[in-house]
Amino acid sequence: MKKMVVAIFLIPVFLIGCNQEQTIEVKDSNEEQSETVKEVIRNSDEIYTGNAIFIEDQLLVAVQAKPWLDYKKRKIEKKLQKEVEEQFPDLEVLVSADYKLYWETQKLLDEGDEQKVSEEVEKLKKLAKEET
Amino acid sequence: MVILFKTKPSILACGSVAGPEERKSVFYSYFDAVVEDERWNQKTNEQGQAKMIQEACEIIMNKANLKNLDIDFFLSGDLVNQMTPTNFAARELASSFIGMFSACATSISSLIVASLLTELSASEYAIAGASSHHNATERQFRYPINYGGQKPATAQWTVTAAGYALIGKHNPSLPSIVAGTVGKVIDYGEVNPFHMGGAMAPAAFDTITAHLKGRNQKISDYDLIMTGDLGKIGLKILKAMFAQTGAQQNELDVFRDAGAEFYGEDEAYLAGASGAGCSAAVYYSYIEQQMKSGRYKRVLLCATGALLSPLSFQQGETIPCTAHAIEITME
Amino acid sequence: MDQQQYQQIEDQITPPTPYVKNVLKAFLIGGLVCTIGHAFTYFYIIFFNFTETTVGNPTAATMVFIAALLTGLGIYRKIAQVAGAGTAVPVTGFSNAVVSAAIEGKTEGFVLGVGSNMFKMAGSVILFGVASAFFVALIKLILVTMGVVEW
Amino acid sequence: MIFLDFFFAFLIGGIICVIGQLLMDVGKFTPGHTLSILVVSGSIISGLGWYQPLIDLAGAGATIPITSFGNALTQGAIAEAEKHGWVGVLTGMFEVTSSGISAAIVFGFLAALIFKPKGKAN
Repeated sequence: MKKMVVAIFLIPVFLIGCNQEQTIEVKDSNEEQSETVKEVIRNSDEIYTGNAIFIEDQLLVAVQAKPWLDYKKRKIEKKLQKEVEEQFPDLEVLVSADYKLYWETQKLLDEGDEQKVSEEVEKLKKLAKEET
Repeated sequence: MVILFKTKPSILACGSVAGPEERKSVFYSYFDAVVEDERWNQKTNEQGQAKMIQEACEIIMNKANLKNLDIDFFLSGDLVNQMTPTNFAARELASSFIGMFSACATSISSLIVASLLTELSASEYAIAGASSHHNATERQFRYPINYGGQKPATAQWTVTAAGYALIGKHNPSLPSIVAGTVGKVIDYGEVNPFHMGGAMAPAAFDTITAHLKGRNQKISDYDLIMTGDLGKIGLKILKAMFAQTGAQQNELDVFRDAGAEFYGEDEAYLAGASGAGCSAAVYYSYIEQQMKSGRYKRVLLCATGALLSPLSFQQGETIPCTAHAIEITME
Repeated sequence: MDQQQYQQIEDQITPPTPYVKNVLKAFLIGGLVCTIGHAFTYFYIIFFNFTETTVGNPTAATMVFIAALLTGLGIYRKIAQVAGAGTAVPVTGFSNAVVSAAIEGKTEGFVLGVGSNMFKMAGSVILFGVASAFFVALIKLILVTMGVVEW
Repeated sequence: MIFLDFFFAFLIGGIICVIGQLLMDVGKFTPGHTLSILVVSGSIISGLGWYQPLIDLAGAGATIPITSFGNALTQGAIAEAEKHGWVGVLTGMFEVTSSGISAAIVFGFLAALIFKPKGKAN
């Protein structure tokens, strides 16, 4: 049993030790916009992965903070929201660190139907506002 | 405190009944009946316990070839609210009845009173004993049966069992009661309701010491001194107390405890068995049979009882305890 | 023999509480219960429309259901004897307290037995939860009104 | 990364249980006292605004222990107090919900319909 306990504690230390590269994916036809949003996300050290969806006048950014920094993910979310809004003042921006949004946007990245993406983004925005 | 019975009332017959869980008891083969359903096919645990008491009494009457009306007195008690199972069983038995409460020491206190009534010739046949029912008692004193509370190693398991004895005039070929000691209430300040052995050991010590002193006897005068339900840890404490007052190892070997032995070495029962039915079922089956067979000539049975209630425990009171002893000989 | 002498003998013979073992078991089993709960949060997030904010309720309800089942089957009690606080502290322990008391009261009928017994043990948790929520909210309101803290 | 997420659920949940075990073993509190203390602690931590970060970090590791019950009630009361002021502190009491309680009531009722207590040691 002791070995098991030690193992459980050692694996995370190991995982935290090797810092992987950030993976950021964007769904957009506009190359310039893509690079900008990637750059903004990349500037936040706390984030290890993120998806951004541009659709019509909407921008949905779903990110995942590093698990050991999750305790301050609401602050990370707010900070990033502000930064993204500054870069895209014309767009309706929503930044979320919620896993649900990250999971769903992951699926949207390969979705071809624009109409469907738009509907899905609307739905996710509503979901993100629910409190209980 | 010590009462001498000059007419030496005898234990004419015994009846013991146990529940399904008690199949695991080392005394299992000595019991008269074991039932499959822990509620005795009744609607409630309490009704089941009443049925169990009735059954034990019926066994006795069958053995002694008696009818309900032949029984002059019924002396008994249990641990559930105002002893309702016993009261309901007494309703069916239809003999003169005194409900007695000394918690788990009721198995002996009832025997002392029955012996007194016989000594006075007020009773020809008296049934004395006690019972306990695991589900009904645990619920009353501790938590619901299925509640997940961690019990310490000192905790004991309330048995589902009833043990009764028929007391009548002296018969030289049967175990006879020669003396009894009614114990005082002793309280050494134990508050942990999961350490009954520790709470009750001083009471057993006090009563046994008083009995030996009053009878001018030594421990070695007995083949066996058996306490009721001190449990494994409580018995160790009792032996340590006697060791400190100068008892030798061979004298300490005379001591046994029904609760400590009841379930053998099974660790699921922690420190062993407890409950009024534990001592009663062992005394009025195993001990009676062992005496009849001649293995033991003189034994001292000392049942201990913790006189707490759920209320007194919640109000932060300590646990007062008592112990009653009876000396039985076989000629 | 006086009380003090007896206390000494009793302490000597009574086996000590295995603190380290108990804590370790509570940690492992309690942690495991929460990890199972965490697996349910992922399940509800991925397959249903729950976010991390709203997933707490279905997760708790699922764990409560499992605990109720195990309680009814008499298994929860056996796990708890090993786990101690590991099964008492999670919401499953609350479920166990409510369900075991409810089952126990059945012989007195559904109104006098089940109904009034149900919160025999869990009642204090509800009392202190609601009362402390009230006072904490009150204190916070006072502090905000005084300008000491912000919402 | 998902492993780390589960690890934190295990760690925080385990630690809260250890606190409970210490209260019972060292503090000699009954289970009822222990759980009450934990619920009140959860409520106070919630009032200080530290419980939500704990949930963000550990997920079910913070929502499954009974401390989260104190948090849920307190957050409900505070939210109402923020909206409606003094009246809100009172009405907040009626607004707050906890699925754990309602679920326990419903399943407790159903279990009482089905099961019967059985006293078996093993």
